[in-house]
Amino acid sequence: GVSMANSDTFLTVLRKGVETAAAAANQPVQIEIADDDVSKQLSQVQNFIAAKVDAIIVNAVDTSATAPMTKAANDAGIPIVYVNRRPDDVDALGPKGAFVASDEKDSGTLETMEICKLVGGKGDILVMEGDLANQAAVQRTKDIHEVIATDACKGMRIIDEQTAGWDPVKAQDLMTNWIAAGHKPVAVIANNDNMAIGAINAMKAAGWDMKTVVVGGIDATQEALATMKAGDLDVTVFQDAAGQGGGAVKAAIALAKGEKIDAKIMIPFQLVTPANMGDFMAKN
Amino acid sequence: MVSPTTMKIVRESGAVPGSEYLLEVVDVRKEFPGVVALDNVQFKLRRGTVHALMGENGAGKSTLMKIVAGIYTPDSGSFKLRGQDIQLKNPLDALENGIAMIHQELNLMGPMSVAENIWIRREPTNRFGLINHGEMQRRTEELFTRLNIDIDPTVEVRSLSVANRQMVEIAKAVSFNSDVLIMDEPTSALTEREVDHLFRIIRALKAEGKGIIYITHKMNELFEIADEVSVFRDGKYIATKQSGELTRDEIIRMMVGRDISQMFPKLIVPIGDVVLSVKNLSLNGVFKDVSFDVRAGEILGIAGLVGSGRSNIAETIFGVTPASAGTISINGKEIKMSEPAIAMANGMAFLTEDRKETGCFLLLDIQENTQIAVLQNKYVKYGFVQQAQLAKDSNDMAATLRVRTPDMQEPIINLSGGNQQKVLISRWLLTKPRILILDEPTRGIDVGAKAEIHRLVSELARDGVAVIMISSEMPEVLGMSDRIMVIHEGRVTGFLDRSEADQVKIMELASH
Amino acid sequence: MSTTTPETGKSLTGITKVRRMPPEVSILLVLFGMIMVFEMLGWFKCHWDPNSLCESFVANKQRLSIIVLQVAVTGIIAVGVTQVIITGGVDLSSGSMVGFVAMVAASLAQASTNTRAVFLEQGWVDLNPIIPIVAGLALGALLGLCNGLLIAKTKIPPFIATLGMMVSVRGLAKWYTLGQPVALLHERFTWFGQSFDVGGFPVPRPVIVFIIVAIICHIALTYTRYGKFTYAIGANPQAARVSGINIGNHLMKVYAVAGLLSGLAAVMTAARAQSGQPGLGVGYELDAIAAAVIGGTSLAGGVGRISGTFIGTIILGVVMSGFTFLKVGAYYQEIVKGIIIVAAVVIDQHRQNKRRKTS
Amino acid sequence: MSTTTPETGKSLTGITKVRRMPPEVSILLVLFGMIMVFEMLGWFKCHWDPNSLCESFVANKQRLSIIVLQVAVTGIIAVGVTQVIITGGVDLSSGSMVGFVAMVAASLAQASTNTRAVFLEQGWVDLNPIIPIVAGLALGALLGLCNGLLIAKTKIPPFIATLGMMVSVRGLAKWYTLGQPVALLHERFTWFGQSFDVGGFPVPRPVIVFIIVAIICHIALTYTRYGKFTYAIGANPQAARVSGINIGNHLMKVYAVAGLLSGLAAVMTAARAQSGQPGLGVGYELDAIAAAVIGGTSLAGGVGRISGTFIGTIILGVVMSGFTFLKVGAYYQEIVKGIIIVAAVVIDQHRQNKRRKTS
Ligand SMILES: Nc1ncnc2c1ncn2[C@@H]1O[C@H](COP(=O)(O)OP(=O)(O)OP(=O)(O)O)[C@@H](O)[C@H]1O
Ligand SMILES: Nc1ncnc2c1ncn2[C@@H]1O[C@H](COP(=O)(O)OP(=O)(O)OP(=O)(O)O)[C@@H](O)[C@H]1O
Ligand SMILES: [Mg+2]
Ligand SMILES: [Mg+2]
Repeated sequence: GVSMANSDTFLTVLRKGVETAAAAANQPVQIEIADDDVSKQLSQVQNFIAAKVDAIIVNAVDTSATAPMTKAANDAGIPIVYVNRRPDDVDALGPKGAFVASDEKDSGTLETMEICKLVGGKGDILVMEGDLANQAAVQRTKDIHEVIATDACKGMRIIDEQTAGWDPVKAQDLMTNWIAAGHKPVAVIANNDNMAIGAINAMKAAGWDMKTVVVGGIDATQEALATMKAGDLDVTVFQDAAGQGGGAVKAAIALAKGEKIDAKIMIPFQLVTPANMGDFMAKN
Repeated sequence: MVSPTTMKIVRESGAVPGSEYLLEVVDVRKEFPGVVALDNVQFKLRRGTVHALMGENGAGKSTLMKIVAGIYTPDSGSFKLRGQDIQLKNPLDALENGIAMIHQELNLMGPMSVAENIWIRREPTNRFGLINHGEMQRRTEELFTRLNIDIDPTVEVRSLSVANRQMVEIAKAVSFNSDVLIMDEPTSALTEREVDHLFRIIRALKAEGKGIIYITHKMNELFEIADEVSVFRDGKYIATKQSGELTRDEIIRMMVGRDISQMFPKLIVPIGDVVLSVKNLSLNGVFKDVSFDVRAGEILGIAGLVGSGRSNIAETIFGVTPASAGTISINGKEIKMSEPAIAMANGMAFLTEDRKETGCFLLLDIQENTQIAVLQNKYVKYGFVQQAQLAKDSNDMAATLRVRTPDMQEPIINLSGGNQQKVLISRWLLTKPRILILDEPTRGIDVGAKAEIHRLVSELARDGVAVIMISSEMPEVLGMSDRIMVIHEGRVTGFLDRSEADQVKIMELASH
Repeated sequence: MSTTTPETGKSLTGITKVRRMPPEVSILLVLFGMIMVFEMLGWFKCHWDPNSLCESFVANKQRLSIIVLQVAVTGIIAVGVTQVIITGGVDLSSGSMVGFVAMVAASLAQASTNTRAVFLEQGWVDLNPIIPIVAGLALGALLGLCNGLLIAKTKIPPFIATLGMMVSVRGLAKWYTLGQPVALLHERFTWFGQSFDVGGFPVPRPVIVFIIVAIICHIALTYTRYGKFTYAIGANPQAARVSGINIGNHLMKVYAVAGLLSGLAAVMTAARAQSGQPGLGVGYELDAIAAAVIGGTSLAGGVGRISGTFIGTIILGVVMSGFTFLKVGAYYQEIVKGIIIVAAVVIDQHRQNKRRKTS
Repeated sequence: MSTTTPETGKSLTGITKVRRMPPEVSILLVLFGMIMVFEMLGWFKCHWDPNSLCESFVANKQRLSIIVLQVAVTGIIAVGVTQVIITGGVDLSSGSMVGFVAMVAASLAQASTNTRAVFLEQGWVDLNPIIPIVAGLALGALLGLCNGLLIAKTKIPPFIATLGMMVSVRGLAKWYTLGQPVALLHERFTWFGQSFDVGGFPVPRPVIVFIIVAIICHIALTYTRYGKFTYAIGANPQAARVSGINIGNHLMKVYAVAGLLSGLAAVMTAARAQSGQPGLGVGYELDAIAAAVIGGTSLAGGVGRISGTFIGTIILGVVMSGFTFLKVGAYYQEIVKGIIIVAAVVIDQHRQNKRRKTS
């Protein structure tokens, strides 16, 4: 059984990774989507337990709410593997627990540090947040603030910070509103690529020269890479979704077989810029 | 000025101050946008009397009563209850001070049972404060036997026929056993039998020293039950007289301000050939084997007691409730009446019995209410409505029926009951039907307009329209019909020709 | 708010004598039918595809308990919203209330082990679980009262009043900790979200709460004036008013009760999730309304019963578990779920009409 | 709801005539009031905090166009849902329809440059933009017709029918490409989402479409039989039926129209987003309903006008832009938005009652 936090672009790729890996090991998988609802995810896990699945893979909606799921699985003696997001109770996963993830903190940090470098550590910037009820959004925004607090980037100033709920159209409208408000940022930092692209569309519509403004996103989606190729998007962050999915399945199968495995598998984020984008074209 | 609550306590203590009048209304004024509903009117109610209110549709009767019952607050004027000045802020004040009202437009809670409707807010409770349904049931049956009403207290009110709902309203009002009982056209949906019974109830209450305010448009009732009569015209108070010292014509003159023939003599016209022919029509559980013909120019009256099934028969003929058996043919051609649209396509029109439920579009204005039916086939080009022409014609129609309103854009909900009825009639007359079915057509309509409507119907008949008229008003049925079909418990018990028909014969057939 | 089309062939006076047979019966049959279907499908499945373990759908302790557990919270809300709908209103704000109240309750239920506890400075950690619970209920009732006040005093449609609350309160939930989830709650609090064991049968406490709430409200609606007024107002406000009912006051009560129950639902959710999330409860309002309507409550007002809502809620639970049981793909689940919601109502209504006709 | 101008029709009796302003007047005032407020707040702000650039709220080409642009899609949906609400129904499925239809339209509008285009094998790339547009409209109308059929044939409440559709269609949107977004659309298609320039004033095409749609539907509702029947059904279904209106058929038309407009909205969204995402349109249905109700449409049915809905939509747009204009913190925006929605309706209703009294 697999429970995914939601079905956004990135996690869809991860899910694909799970499916392919499972198919390879001809291990049937049952995938559920929790629509970013913690208690729904908990229910799904309990349903899996009731259905006596071989192992459970969880892409946690919220890494601070994984304890009950871990407990439920442990009590039922079913292996549980957390994927993509590092659970807070990582040290309490027990013998039949593991995680294959990357530390959400890195993504926002990598993105912002690169942008800071590109703009020479100073200038007005605009921040586009994802859905504020969503942990990733809050975390990534926090990273942005932390980076800007560092000496290297002190010169940067956030003139406004608004949410566009991960939505490209909302992002486009928000950006247009900013343009209308007369903001002239040196950089726009978005919590994900969808919004970054929305912002780019708006700026182009307003006739801005994309050379003059740095735009960053996260996820390195196909569209994002294409936009980067066109020279509009400057920074994005890649996370090996497919790889994580596959890794999770392997770990799950191993645990189910009762084999002993390393319970902590970290898969780092990787910065993507026009320079190295070629390496990622095929990956997502 | 005493507060309603003190007054309530006084009343409950039983210490009734011996003032001559139960109720005195002085110089009350009420305006609605564009309408002065009440223009400094007076009204006094004696204990132990029945006081009738008369007036044309829109004269302000219901408005005055709604003020008395605490539903509207007057713009100005004073109000004495048992000699005490008092101001009722809401219906609850009125109820607690012994004023109960039967509303002209039925005000019941459809999905709730008859018992629940009657005892709402006064449900008997056991010592844990929980409602004792058995007790409530018992009280209802008790009440019904006293008023000799035959309705199952457990059925939902929405499943009752209009007349039965009317009876429930009456029972509810009586159950308050209040000192002042207001009846706003309680008999508009009742037949003679229930009316007689209602009068017996009223006399009993009168004997207990209660005061009854009785609004009606039926003259004969007036002389039978009323002690005093107050007449209103266009929101103005005209006069109060002992009913004994008045004649019909005097009252009408006071109401209308001019003389009019209060009963229109039916035109005798040549009867054509059969237009509508009904054979063994049945609807499970409601009526059975109904067969009759209606000819061009003929007015077929349908008489019967309440709940005899007259309305249901009409509904079935018009395709509202498809029949379970039997045939309906128009001009010899059999037609499957499954939808009103089909009936209309075949030149039928049907004025329903329940104005509020199935007649008015309360939120829409008079214009819309008048034109909706005719739009089916006339006044429309390429889907667009010929508004100008339509407005003119509806306006003329409204003028002929003397609808009392500022203009055709007034929401119909603001019209008085009778005026709403007039609008509905003009809706169907506009469609120029060849078969016209009228269910209680003059329900709540004043004498003047009633004569007007009778004239129109009779002229339609002259022009070859076949008319079916359901009416609970004997004089109307007898006066207008060429033939009368009598229904008893869903079965045709006989036909009477205009020549032979009379009250007694009808009653015999109607109640076996 | 919803005028359903009048049934063709239904008499204007309505020629139907309504039998006193409880309307739940038909919806109960729908529920059983549904369970049967899953049972059979599972049976076929197990015979066709080899690597699926053959087991019964309902005869499974864990599943029985999760079926109800996963909808217990929705159910508690549904019980409240049923009363609102009976008055002819609707409550869209319950989902957001769950989010906000859960945050507040959780923030008062944190353990001192949490170095980033919201009220650490104030030393409000390891508090007696009564405090977050009472706070949650009170806050819920308060928010509900706001709904009631808006509707009673300003006479704006409940839909818009509660829609506004839905947006604002969700905003409050996010603002409360600026989006940060509240975690590491004290187990004296999370205890309420757990199950206890009765002869090897896991009984979740939220389910117990749900059942108790349902029973109390059922009695209140059927045997008290509060109930009668609720029905009367929904059936015909005008008539209710002339019968001396103070509509405004009563509506405030009803919405406050609904709010209180949303608060309770929120506390249960937080206890179960062992954390508070600003995103909690998104869409619960629609599930709750669906449960009520499936259970026979009419959005036109004046009609509805808690017993029906209870069954309606269980139906939703059965659907969710049924999907996992049959291993229905995530994408088909939503598609089918929508169909099932509609089907349940259609079947129920169809049966009821049939019964009327034949009576 | 009175559809002929007050002037026609001679006064029938001696009664003084009522002066009737169209109900929009009061809501229009609300709109102006709101703009004034933002204007003033902006003025104060610029005087107090130094590093905020001082500029007018409305006297700003880009802002004027974005105010309307960002709600054009919602507006197109609102025009459809207004008609549905007038019949006494409601449509919760429009948001999901936007999601699904956008996916389908986008998948037919992909450029050959996209190596992973959905229909690459079939060679359906670089198609004439008419194809995705027509497909989108047709699909929308079809889905709307499903709503209509459900409601007309099964007599279930519109709320539940469209709720079911909402869930199912959202499922379809995700299933269509298994969650994958559809990107890299041909600019002959995205052209429809762009603005063109009129004397230095950016005019977005979606706005033009919105205005045209609004005008057409306003005429249809006010001057055609279709409109009259729509109002009649909402005002009193039983009476409508007895007046010879085939309610079932008419409802199907209305819901099909609503669906068609949702389809149009979807196409516009896809053209703007230059991609199709299964998550598009979430929550649009509520915004649309809010716009209609703010504009004076009554959820009880029988009352409402497109002109009002239009203004209601603009109000929503003004609110959004106003927030960014004043740099209201993200967390407060939602809180305030809810309050404003309610306030708008309250003020409007209050004014209307006052006018009624004093006229
Ligand atoms: N709520 C209202 N708004 C506007 N006008 C109203 C309202 N209620 C009544 N009126 C007007 O006040 C006048 C008196 O109405 P009322 O109902 O008292 O007449 P009535 O004497 O009861 O007539 P009927 O015999 O037909 O019942 C009518 O012209 C009516 O149009
Ligand atoms: N909805 C209903 N449920 C049960 N019985 C009904 C319903 N409507 C009408 N009836 C019964 O059907 C019979 C016919 O009702 P109907 O209204 O046609 O009688 P009627 O002769 O028109 O009397 P009136 O119209 O004066 O009430 C009556 O017994 C009535 O009580
Ligand atoms: Mg009257
Ligand atoms: Mg009748």
